[in-house]
Amino acid sequence: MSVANATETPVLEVRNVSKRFGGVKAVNDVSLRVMPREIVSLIGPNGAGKTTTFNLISGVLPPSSGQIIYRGEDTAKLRSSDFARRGIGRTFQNLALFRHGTVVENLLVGRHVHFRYSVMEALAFWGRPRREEIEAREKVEKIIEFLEIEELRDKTVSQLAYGQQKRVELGRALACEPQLLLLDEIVAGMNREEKEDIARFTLDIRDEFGIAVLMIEHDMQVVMDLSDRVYVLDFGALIAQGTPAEVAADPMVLAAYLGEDAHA
Amino acid sequence: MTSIPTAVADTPALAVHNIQVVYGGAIEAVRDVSLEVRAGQIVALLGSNGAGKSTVLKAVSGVLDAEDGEIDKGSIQLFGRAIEKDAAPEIVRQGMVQVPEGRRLFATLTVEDNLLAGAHLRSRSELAAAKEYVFKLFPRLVDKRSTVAGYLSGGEQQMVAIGRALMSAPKLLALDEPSLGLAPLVVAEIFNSIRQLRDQSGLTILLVEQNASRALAICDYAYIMENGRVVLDGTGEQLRRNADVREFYLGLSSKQGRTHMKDVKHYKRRKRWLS
Amino acid sequence: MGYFVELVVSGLAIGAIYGLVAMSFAVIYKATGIVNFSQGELGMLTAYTSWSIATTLGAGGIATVLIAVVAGAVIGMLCERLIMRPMLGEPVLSVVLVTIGLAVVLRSIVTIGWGAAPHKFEVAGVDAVLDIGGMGMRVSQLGVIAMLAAALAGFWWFLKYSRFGVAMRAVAADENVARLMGISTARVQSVAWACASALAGLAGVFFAVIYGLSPTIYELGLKAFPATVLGGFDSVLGSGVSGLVIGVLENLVGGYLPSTLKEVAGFFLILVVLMVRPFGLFGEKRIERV
Amino acid sequence: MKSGFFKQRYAELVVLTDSRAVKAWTVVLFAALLLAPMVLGPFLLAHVTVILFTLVGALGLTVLTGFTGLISLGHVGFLMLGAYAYAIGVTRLGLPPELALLASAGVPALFGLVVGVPSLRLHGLYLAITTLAFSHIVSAALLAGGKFTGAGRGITVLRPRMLGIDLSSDRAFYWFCLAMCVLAVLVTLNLRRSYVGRALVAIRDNDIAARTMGVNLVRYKLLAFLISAAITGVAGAMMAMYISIVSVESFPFLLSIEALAIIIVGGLGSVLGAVLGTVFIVSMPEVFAALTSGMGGRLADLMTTSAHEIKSVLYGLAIIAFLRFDPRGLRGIWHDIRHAWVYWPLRY
Amino acid sequence: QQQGVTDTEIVVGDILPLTGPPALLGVAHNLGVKAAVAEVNAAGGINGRKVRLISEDDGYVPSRTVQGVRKLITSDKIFAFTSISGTAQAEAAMPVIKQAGIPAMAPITTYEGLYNPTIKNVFAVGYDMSNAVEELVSMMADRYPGKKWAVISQDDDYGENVRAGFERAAKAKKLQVVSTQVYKKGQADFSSEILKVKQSGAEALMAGGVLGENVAMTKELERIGHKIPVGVTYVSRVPASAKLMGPAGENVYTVDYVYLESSPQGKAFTEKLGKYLSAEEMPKVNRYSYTGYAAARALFEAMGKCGKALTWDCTNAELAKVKNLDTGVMTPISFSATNHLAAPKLLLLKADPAAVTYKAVQ
Ligand SMILES: Nc1ncnc2c1ncn2[C@@H]1O[C@H](COP(=O)(O)OP(=O)(O)OP(=O)(O)O)[C@@H](O)[C@H]1O
Ligand SMILES: Nc1ncnc2c1ncn2[C@@H]1O[C@H](COP(=O)(O)OP(=O)(O)OP(=O)(O)O)[C@@H](O)[C@H]1O
Ligand SMILES: [Mg+2]
Ligand SMILES: [Mg+2]
Repeated sequence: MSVANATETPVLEVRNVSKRFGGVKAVNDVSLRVMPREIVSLIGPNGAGKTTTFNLISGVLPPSSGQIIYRGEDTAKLRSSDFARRGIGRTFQNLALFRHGTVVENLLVGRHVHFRYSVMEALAFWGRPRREEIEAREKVEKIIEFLEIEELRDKTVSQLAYGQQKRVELGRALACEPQLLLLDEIVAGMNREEKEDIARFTLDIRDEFGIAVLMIEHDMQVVMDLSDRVYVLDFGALIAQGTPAEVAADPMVLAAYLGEDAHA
Repeated sequence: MTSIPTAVADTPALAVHNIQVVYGGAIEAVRDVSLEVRAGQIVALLGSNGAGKSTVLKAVSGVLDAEDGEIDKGSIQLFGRAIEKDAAPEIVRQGMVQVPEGRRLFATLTVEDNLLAGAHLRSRSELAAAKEYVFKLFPRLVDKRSTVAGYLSGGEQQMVAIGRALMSAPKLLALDEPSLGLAPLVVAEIFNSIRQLRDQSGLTILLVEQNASRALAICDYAYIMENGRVVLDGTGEQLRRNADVREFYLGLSSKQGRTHMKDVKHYKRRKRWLS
Repeated sequence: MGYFVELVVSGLAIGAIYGLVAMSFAVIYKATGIVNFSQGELGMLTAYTSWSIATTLGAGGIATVLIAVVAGAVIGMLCERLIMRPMLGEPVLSVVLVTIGLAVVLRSIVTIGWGAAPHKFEVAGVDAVLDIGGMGMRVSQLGVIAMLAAALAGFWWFLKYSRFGVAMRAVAADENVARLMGISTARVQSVAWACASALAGLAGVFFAVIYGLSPTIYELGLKAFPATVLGGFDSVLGSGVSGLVIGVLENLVGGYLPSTLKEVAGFFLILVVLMVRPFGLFGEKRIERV
Repeated sequence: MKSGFFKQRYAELVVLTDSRAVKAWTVVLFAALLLAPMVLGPFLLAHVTVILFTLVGALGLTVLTGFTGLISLGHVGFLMLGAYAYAIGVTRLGLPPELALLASAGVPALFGLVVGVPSLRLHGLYLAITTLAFSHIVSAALLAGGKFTGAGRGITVLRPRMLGIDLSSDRAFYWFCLAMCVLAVLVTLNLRRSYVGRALVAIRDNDIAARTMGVNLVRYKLLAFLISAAITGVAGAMMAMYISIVSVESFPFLLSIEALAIIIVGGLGSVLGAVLGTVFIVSMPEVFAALTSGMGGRLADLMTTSAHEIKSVLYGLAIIAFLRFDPRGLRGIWHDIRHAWVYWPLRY
Repeated sequence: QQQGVTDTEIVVGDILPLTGPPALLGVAHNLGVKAAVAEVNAAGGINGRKVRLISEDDGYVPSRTVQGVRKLITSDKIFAFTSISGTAQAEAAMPVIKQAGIPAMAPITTYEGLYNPTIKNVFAVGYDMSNAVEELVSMMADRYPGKKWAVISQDDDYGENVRAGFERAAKAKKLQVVSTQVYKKGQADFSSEILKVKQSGAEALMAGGVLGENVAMTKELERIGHKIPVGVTYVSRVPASAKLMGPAGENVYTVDYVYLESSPQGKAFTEKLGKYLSAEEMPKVNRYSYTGYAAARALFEAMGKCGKALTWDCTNAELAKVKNLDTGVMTPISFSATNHLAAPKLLLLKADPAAVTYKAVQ
């Protein structure tokens, strides 16, 4: 396992970023970095600004101030649809699947940026489009196998149970072949066994595909067991960072977030 | 609210007998499930994703029709009265309210209006006190009372969803994963409140939860569902001692306490429950 | 009286009719989240029904207004009960199409029942022209402006103080969860249809009194639609006011610019306003967050 | 029915259909359509011709509203532009009909881009009303166009010779419409199964998520307008050739509504739905006519002058009844029937 | 034997707007045709063959007209058309009708394309709207010399005819035109138009609306107290219009080529209709019933002349020979080989608010 190495360039570097919504400062002067092949967690109380930080990193919202550097490139100039092209994949806290599509279709949309054929070719659907579509299907089937959702393949996602949908979200993010994966409370709504599955997937994603992972999680077991490093947000600002053990012992984190019986 | 006459105290607050639920005329999501919730008890319903827990809750609240589902067989009694054919508002009037899965707030309404909508069946004079109660339970919402609910963070939304259901002063509260997306500190508070609601107001609670250790700690009785069936039931204490439950729901190995997530074996496959 | 003022005032009269219909669109939208394409037809059917009743009874002005409101409400409730109720909880576009089907049916019912020939909706005294500061206005025109004002005030009160207002918005936001909260969607929808149909009925009756009773009255629905958009689909009061705005605007454009521009003026205004406020002047913003 | 799991090669997953039955039926249907002019009388042939060009227009709307979820109340605007582009092309500019036909796709497509711009900011009904405004402006402009557009009079167009084939006979014109229609069906089917189509559907279901997957909303919304307008424009040209006159009166607002009715009754967002919807909506009045005339003079006596109005009441009620019966539209009914057929008597 | 003709029966057809608001015109017209059919059947039919009428509804939409015309010709196999719906509709249907060669009467609205150049099998009864307007404005200009004029017209082909006729009259009579306005079809409120008319100082108005529009214009004139003579086309001369205008109709003029209901000929016709139509149908009668009756009569006349061997060619030829046929609903009509437009004499009419009707002006 390759833990951050000082000379390596970070996959992601967030520098003094803030985001305001009207009067609310949802994110306040936050800086963080994710090194290659690292699993980093972002934790904090409800409404601390974690999801908003994800929204800034994945280009859903523009920051009010500060810089976000992804693999050496300032993302300020990118259009929001370019982030996926650059290799940032994410899942959504409140599920944002394409409800009327099947699981396979959702995953194929995840591969959107990898298609090269033109619109005109699409209308004819012969030659290159066919080849690319076949190739895409192959990749998608591999992800389905990897996530063990074969039996859901042709179901419409609106018919899936909550936890199943979360898995499809993960698959869709993976289909994009990202270099940085943002997971927003992916294990919420899963039981222990399923959490273990997701934990296993997350480790495999990092170890086998070499993808860096930044995750938001309220489940302390998952955070403690998987993360290389942890950042803690409260009221939009960073209040602590470090290894899981360091953070778990931090009195500020205990007071604001974990509570006394932190060692569940 | 506790004044359930002793004569009928023996009939459970909610009784589900052998129901079968079918979606779209073809997908059988729940098979032959029976369960009982006695007045003043907390009953937990556990199970993996897709086991059919939410479906059971939808069935007892009368909202299956919205998803093209129907109760094919079996019966449901709420306070001794058959409700399997009743529409949702009627069931609420009988005293059962559900906090639906995935929050489902009225996104365009403010937090306060969401709470008001929850109190639709109550008289005007009770509103202020009910709102106070919710704001005391979730102080985080006080600042946000006039924020449009759609803009709240996930956890804040969950708080509103629970608060909204409490506004109707139900006799029986059905909660679908109330701790979903809440910070540990808040989760602890929620479970405390749930316990308090039962102890102090005598509220009956049906709880679907993934946080098995907490759920089993506070419940009086629990059912475990797999693949649309109830496969195990017992008091919280009994289940916590069950080896399978310990391994699959609590993450405790028989030897050295909690298993580390990283140590989970790749070849481990989900165990099929017998029966 | 100046040309400008005359244009404005007569614009208010037709604008008040648009405003009433626009409000009726907004009421149903706000309560159920659908656009009722049969709104104009409801107004027309109410106008014809009221005409039959009023001429039989020999009703005067105020009685006619009451007849219009009651007839409108009853017709709205009937349509809701028979046609819309079974569609509760179905996909929005399917429900909208049902209202289009309803429109076709209502339109034909009117011609079957009353024929295609126009009639005069005679109410004693309302055709009289009053002299207001040197400018002639018909009693009926003043009446419809007053009606709009009353409707605006009434709905302002209703939405502000009635718990029903919150219930309506809850149903529009998420019908199924609203039911989970004990809100009877059927009742909300029924009330909304009654209110909307009464509003449209009022507009229809006044339109018929001023311009004659003919089976083209339903076009009023289409004419008022832009006003609803301008005000914001979910803003009942905004829609009412926007009706006036569009009425006046059309008259000013007709009065000062080439007359062909009159009809598209409203649309141009909408395009401009929507570019600045994509949810209408008073509408609620769409929630966009993940 | 699909036996989904047993695929040998990935290539089998991207074909339009893997069902033998569907393939066989398609061949039969196509052969029947090809031979129709030999069997059908002129009136029924004309009826099928109307279905064919209406279907092309419905497919245009399917791309915009069905796939992308952008509701259009101004579809008739594109239809009108296509018809006028063709008519002006052949009569005023003296273009060869083939080129004018291209123009009938190209001109609306350009306007589609313009109308698409508000879609970047507006949603739902607010967008719908701008498309409505667009169609009003188009008809106002055409009426104000003087001699060039024929103003209120319109332009008479004769059936052309295309690629050396004379289309003036009803049969030839039918085959021409059939060819265009098959082309339009294939194009929309292909679009739907390509990444472009998936991007459009993704925008409909969740535009923010689509953006995060790398779908450029600007590009794809405009593309949806462009493709939709082009297909619809061709339908307009076909309609112009059919009724042999283009005038603003031939394109009432009602056509926009009827187009929406077609795709909703059929089942939103699917090509099969558009086909079923078109057949249903176009044929229903004729079916009622046949029914009423079947009942003969008795009915006429019964209803005297209201017979035709009663027909339109029935038409409206039929739409309502269908949606009440199955809000997913005819496609939903179709799937249920197939489902029942395959699984009966084992229901689950 | 020609299609639509059997030993005992002749099938004829008409295509009209029978639903929706334009049904006001279509249904009434259809009743006139029905009465003519009933009348000829009561007299034993045409050379012993009974006439049967099939009516098709086009809702006043051109594409539906084409479809309906095809259906009547090829599926119902009618022998002839007694009527073809409005201008744009007729124009759309013309290629099909021309190609078929089926005898067709065009008595509802006429336009130049129908008779100039003459089409072998198409015969129009009535006036090109522009000519009627020209006549009306000229007659009014004679009555009210030296007035400044305004014209308001609809934005479609009908409005174009009104404008054309108005311009011709204005040129011939050297009228001073101070305001020309065009409104969009379907508009209801005319307050700005009328205020503009007043503002421009106009002292006479050609109101080119259909029905409700003209009523709205005259009522606006009354409201703002601008009492000027107004010309309207005969399209709006249906019973309700005088009533709708009420006292505002005081100065309203029109021309028409069918007799007034109150004239002796009109009364006789009403009596005749009473024999053949039901009680529910009678209230739907208006001037269009007169036109329908006249055209059907002319057609039957020609068919009758063909004897037992009834063919299209013969009927077309006989129609071209119709001379001074008195139908009783308008002045006698004639066609010739080079003139397929029968233009009966136009009468100047003035609204009579007191009697809620129109009366002839000498
Ligand atoms: N688009 C927005 N408009 C207005 N306020 C917003 C918006 N997005 C977020 N907020 C506010 O910003 C704060 C931070 O929200 P965020 O979703 O980032 O929290 P979070 O840390 O993800 O919390 P949770 O753990 O509950 O999901 C919240 O108070 C929320 O109400
Ligand atoms: N609307 C629907 N149509 C068809 N199938 C459905 C529908 N809703 C749920 N299902 C299916 O029913 C089964 C049970 O779903 P349910 O939502 O009850 O599970 P759950 O136990 O609540 O899971 P989770 O813990 O993930 O919320 C799942 O297999 C799901 O795919
Ligand atoms: Mg969050
Ligand atoms: Mg669930």
